[in-house]
Amino acid sequence: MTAFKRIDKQSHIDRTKLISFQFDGKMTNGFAGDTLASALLANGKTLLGRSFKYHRPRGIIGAGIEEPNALFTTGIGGRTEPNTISTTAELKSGITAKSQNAWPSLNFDLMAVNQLLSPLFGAGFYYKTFMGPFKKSWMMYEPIIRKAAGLGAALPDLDTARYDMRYMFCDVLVIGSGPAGLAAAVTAARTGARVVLAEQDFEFGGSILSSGSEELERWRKTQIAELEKSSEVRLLKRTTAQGIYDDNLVVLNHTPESHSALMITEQLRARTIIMATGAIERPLVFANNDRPGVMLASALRTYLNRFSVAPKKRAVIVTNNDSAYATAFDLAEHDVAVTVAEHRSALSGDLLAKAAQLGIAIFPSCGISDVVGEKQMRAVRLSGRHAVTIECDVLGMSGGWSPAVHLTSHGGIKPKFDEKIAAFIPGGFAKSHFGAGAVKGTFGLLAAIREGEVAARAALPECKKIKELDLPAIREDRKYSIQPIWNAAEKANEKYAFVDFQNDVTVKDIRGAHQEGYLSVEHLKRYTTLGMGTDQGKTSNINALAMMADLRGLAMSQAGTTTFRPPYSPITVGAIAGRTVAAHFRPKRLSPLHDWHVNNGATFIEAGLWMRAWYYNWAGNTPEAAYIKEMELVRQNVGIADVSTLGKIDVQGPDAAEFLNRVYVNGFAKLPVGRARYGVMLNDDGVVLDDGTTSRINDTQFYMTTTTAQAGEVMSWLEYLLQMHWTDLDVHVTSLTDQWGGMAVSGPNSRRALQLAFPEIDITNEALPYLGVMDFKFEGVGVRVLRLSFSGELAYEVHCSADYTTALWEHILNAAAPLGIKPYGLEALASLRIEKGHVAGADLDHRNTLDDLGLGKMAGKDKAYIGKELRFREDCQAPERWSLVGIECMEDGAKLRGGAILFAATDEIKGHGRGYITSVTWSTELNKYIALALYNGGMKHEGKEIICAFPLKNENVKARIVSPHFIDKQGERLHA
Amino acid sequence: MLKRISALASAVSFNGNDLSISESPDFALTQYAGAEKELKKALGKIPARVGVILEHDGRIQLRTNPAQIWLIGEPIEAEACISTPLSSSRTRIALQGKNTRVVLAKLCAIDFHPKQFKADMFVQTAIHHTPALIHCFGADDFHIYAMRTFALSVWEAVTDAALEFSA
Amino acid sequence: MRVPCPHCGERDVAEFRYGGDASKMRPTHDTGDLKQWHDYKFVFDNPKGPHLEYWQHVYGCRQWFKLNRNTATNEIIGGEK
Amino acid sequence: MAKGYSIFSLVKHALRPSEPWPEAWEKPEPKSSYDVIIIGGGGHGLATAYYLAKNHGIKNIAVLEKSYIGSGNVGRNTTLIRSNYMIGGNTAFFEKSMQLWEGLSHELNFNCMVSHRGQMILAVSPGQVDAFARRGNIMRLNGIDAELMDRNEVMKELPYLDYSKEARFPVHGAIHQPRAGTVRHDAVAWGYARAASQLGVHIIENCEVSAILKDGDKVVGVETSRGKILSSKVGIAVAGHTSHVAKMAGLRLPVESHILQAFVTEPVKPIVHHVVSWGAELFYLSQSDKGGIVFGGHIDGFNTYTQRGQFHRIQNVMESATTLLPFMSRMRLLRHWGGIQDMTPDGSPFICKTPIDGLYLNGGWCYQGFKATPASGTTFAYMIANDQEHELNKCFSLDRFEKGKELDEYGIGNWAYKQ
Repeated sequence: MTAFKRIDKQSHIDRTKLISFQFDGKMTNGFAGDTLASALLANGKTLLGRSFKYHRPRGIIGAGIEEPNALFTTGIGGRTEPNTISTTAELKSGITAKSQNAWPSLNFDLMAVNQLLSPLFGAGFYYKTFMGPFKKSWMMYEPIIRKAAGLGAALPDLDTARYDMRYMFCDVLVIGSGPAGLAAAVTAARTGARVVLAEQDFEFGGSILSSGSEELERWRKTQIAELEKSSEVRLLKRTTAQGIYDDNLVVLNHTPESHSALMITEQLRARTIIMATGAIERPLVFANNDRPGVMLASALRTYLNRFSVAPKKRAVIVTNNDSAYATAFDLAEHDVAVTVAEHRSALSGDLLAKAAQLGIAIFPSCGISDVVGEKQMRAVRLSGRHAVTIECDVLGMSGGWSPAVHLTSHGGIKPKFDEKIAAFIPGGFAKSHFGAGAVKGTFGLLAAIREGEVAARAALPECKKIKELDLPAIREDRKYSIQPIWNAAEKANEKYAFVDFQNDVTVKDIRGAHQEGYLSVEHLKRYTTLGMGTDQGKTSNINALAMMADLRGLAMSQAGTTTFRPPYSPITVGAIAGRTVAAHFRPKRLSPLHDWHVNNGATFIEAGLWMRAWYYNWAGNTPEAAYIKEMELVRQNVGIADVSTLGKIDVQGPDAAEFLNRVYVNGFAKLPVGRARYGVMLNDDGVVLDDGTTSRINDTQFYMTTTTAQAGEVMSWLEYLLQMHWTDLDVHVTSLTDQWGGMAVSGPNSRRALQLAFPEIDITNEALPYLGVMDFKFEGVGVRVLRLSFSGELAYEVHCSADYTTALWEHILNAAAPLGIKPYGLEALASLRIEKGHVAGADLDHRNTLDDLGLGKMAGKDKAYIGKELRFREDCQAPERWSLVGIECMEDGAKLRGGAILFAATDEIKGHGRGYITSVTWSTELNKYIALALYNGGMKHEGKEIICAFPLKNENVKARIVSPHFIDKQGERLHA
Repeated sequence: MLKRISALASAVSFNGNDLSISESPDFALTQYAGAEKELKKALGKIPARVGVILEHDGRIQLRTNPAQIWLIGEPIEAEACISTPLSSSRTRIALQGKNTRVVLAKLCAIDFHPKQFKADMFVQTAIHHTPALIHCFGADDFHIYAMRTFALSVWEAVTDAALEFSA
Repeated sequence: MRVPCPHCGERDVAEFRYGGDASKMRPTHDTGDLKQWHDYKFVFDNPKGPHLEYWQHVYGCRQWFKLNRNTATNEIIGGEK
Repeated sequence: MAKGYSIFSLVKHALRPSEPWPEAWEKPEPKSSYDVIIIGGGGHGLATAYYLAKNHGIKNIAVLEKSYIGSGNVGRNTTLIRSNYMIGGNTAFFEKSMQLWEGLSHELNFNCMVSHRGQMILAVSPGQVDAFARRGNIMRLNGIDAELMDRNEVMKELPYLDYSKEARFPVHGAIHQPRAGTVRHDAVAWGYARAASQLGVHIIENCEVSAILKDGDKVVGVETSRGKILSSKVGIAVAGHTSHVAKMAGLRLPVESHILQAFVTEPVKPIVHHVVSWGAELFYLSQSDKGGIVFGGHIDGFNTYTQRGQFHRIQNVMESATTLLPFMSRMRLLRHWGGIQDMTPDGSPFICKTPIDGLYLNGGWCYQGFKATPASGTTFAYMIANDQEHELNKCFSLDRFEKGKELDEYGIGNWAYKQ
């Protein structure tokens, strides 16, 4: 049984271009210019989906973005997407479409049994049951409920499509290219302004495309031709304005015709915005108004005039307003027998006359009592005085029009109810926003064109002297008349009278929500799920709100609407993410030595955004094996490690010393030139912000280093202090993190290594003592050697500008090759410092005070520094605070683990313990696992036995509290 | 002299339809900092405010901050203000051809319309979550000064954005 | 949102770093007691309306500045260098 | 007709449609005075009223809501519940909440769809594995369920993540709390409201408080859009508007209001069976029973009372979604929205007395308001009834910043806008 046919009529399809596509596995044909929906209708397909809850058979309702039913999983070339709206999907060759939410098939859906249980499944039924018999019984029901829900299926395979993103600017953005939008765009373009015209359809013209009028078609083409000639105009078809964000950021979602990307998201900053978004027709609510074949009246007209698809023989139109007569007349003129069920009792003469002329029977004061037929409607029964049954192929319904006010209210302006047109119109327009046409409730075509022109002139007041638009030669607009009918269902049939088609919300559900006290529009929505489908209630919300207002005895203006939220229509997550995904998700920060590491057997590890050399394959193929060899190399001989990631800051100016003296807890005012000092800085709250070594290059210049992780924070903090608070200090800070590369040369043989590398330079202990700093030129490049040690061995850091770091690194490796120097990675670097008891990232966690880290004594007593006041808050000084200790493992074969919780030997192993392990390593010197930890009372407990509990692995390991300085407590190696 | 190695040593130039992207190495960049008076004393004529470029003596000055000027070209000995060599800290990427503006518009929220962003203008903005300075030095000729440590990621972001113009 | 950098002009908010309430005076270095610092660091008016706040144009000129913004609407009322 | 909800009463109603269900909660006119007034008809306010009536026998209570109940964050969050806290004080409090969630549908006779589907927090570095291990160990030592998983185990549980070599932040492991999960958020507000109403609590919607009335240092009532209402005990539970309401009593608080955005896709058949969180950038995701993928990220990061988010943050969250779960690329975003979140400098809340006698504060919930609802209600009710802290909320005091007793659970430092 087919309800529709393709007729021989001039329209917007191109019959010379046949397009083959697949629907539920069967090859089908359509034409260029078709939507998926129009092609399916032309092929007589009306049963196209199953509803969400009751799995009722459903067909196409609309002809645009509002469609709640006809959603498919579609794809081309193997790549598919769920929930495509068939009424807006342009028909493309090779497209496959599959119906959803039906099992085993559309025609025979077993889940349709839910319909029988519908008395049970009223609004919010699941809040009332599935609670027993046990406390967690929901866990039993949930999987079944979940399986039944959902529309299409998500596809776990990788998305092969590319999505692009761009940032654009314009003077005027016109949203919508119907008569108002075209008029606005042409007017704006004539000023020479930068204009963007965005149209969600794949054709410009909006309602003109459905009009069937040759004169309007001529006018449309003229306007588009003019726009195409204007160099500052960007014409964007297949482009949905999804949302308007603060300061006129409009997010456009554009599907280009031919591009490397499937979709382009455009973040458009528009100086002014003209909204010409039109209106959406409302269904009427009566029994079985969801049967396939029941459609919006305007959709029937669109299928007829735009796609040459007409009902086979007979159509019934039910309406409460004048607009549906355009459909009735056009259908009748194309040999469809039309009957009109008119809710109103009186009708204006011109409509009656034309109807009579076309042989259309009009039944006044009546609506639809019921629809006959399940998978395809066959007849309607009229209600009221003319309770007759009329056989027909389709039923076109019109409950009036709702302006598409969505975008006007994204900024927070609530729509207001206009009694004259029985619809919500924009509550106003934000500064720099304008509206034109149906979105403002102006339903006449010529009026819309005039409003478009006015809006453009208002948006661009600086250009007054532009030519007026030519109007199409058509009759003056008819006055729009409507008598609101929100609920036309008979009481007994309310459970079959659908308000929200996709989510199966009926009049009965709304009545139920009202009885149970879910009165506010938001409660109604959330309790019944009304308007929460993929269509976001474009066809259902107003009817439902009005019914609720009626039940509550409120005027529509008092009831209000739910909040309109972006996106206007569903948009893929990938399209918003754009190109910044997968490997491109976040930039990788690379040391100047990165390529060398790559070429020399390094394995990398992410450290924040940095990629760091973790270990080298010369030492082993797993981090566990490699770091021990690398540690041994440093402890016994000499190794070289990349420390370029350290934050480095140039601090210069006459007040530089004073500045550092304020920022660090310890004194820097008297640091001699050529010397480095370890410093710690606190936040205002007295919690440790960062640590590092800062050296004095000359009287007014310091070279600060920070931890890798905190470099950015510290830089901004210093700038904040200097620019906003201590403006009297003459100091400038500049980040040198990218300018300078650095390497640590560590181990008892490090001096020999550097002597081999720089034989001309005196780096004896006398010339460059511990914490000494020396600058020299090597082969024309400035080199800075700092005698610092993170490992606890005799060690140096060698810094030079990043362009030459690799060459310098290679030079040192070559020169010291006879010693057996080799690179070591981050894991060994971190392990060596644990042995030495240097705190680092894992121990510094934004919760530690100076005293927690055992550094309390560093702070100058008589000296002011940031954080001094709040550092001495009561609990920050409590004796039982967790502070830094060393731990050594006392069990052979057992392992200490980071994140283990510490207990005294006699404690019950539960609760929060007395501390935890912050970092762990195998000590090559001590031949056991050692760790740094924070422990209640800290070093007071030195020597005590403790338990390291790791219940996640069911381990309790015995250990002992020791000094965190596991090696060389006197620092002899450092000073060697 | 030690061998200079660029952050983009492994990158291959992009030559596409009306678009070429390549590294533009070997430039000297020095930052001068100080109060207006000090900057003037050290550099002579200086750009009047942030965002303005001044070219003289074969050097380009870019005012990057109220108290900072970038000088691209042979460094000037400046006693009157603070100077910091930054040649290694930035990696310069050159974009040329009719399609440069299309590509740049995909990378940052800056208006690249030819009437808005003309030759001898620059902006400091963000590309791929990193700070970048974009300098227009001809009708469709641009330099991006990217942070050296992020240069490869920025390069990948730029060439990825340019994919549609692949030859 | 567009934030007006006093030096670079209007830019997207993503180019900036927020620095919090700027209506309170920071106690002068080396002065102030625990209470003053506590109130400065921890107590906020948090008004629904005009709010003076710090921003840094961290991807631009790196300058910090004060901005007066209406937290009820995100409208920029004015800036202060 | 029976007031109770059950399959039997459902069937009865189905068979006798002429007898409608009663109102879920009554809609009385406000009286001139109450024993206790709770400002804020959100999850916390309604729960507090319910527990006051249920546990402490105080029935003469009004909950004043300026809009409809549940109009704030209880209806805007991403519905996650968990009890994976490691700082003393937090651990027991949130575990108490979890225990109350477990029996909540029964307790309230309202199906809140408490789904213990488990939460997986993915670690992206060995250091993060250690940090998560610390958390998990503390949980286990406090009788809370937790499991540490390595990469291979994660691959089995969450097959749809990106495990390719190109993955920007590879998965190193995860901490799993099996009892964590999701709850139907609106149902929590409605369930508490219905249960409280049945115990005699007055739930008064469309009643905005405009002043807090004091007699010296003592609270005596409130001025509202529906007239003056007296009470010697007033509790504030207004989330994002905490500063605004506290100011009516002359209080300034360690609270900033920020927007947190949330997102939902179109419904699809079940694919994600856990709550999935990420350690690379703050990101969390689950699938609702209806089939929509519900997810979110970080706050926008500056004070605002607008419920409109910034697009760059939306983009960031979509980038995270697509990068971590490649299938998300083709999922269609249906709707996004924002809630105003009360952020504190240490990311932890206040349930405490105030310097004003009889005025009690419940706020500063940051990211954890929803999951805390039952415990917050219980302890707040206890405190209002007894005028003293419950053992479980002692740590959530206003003076903790003065004392240096911050509860910085995530180690972010004392910055409200960075929490």
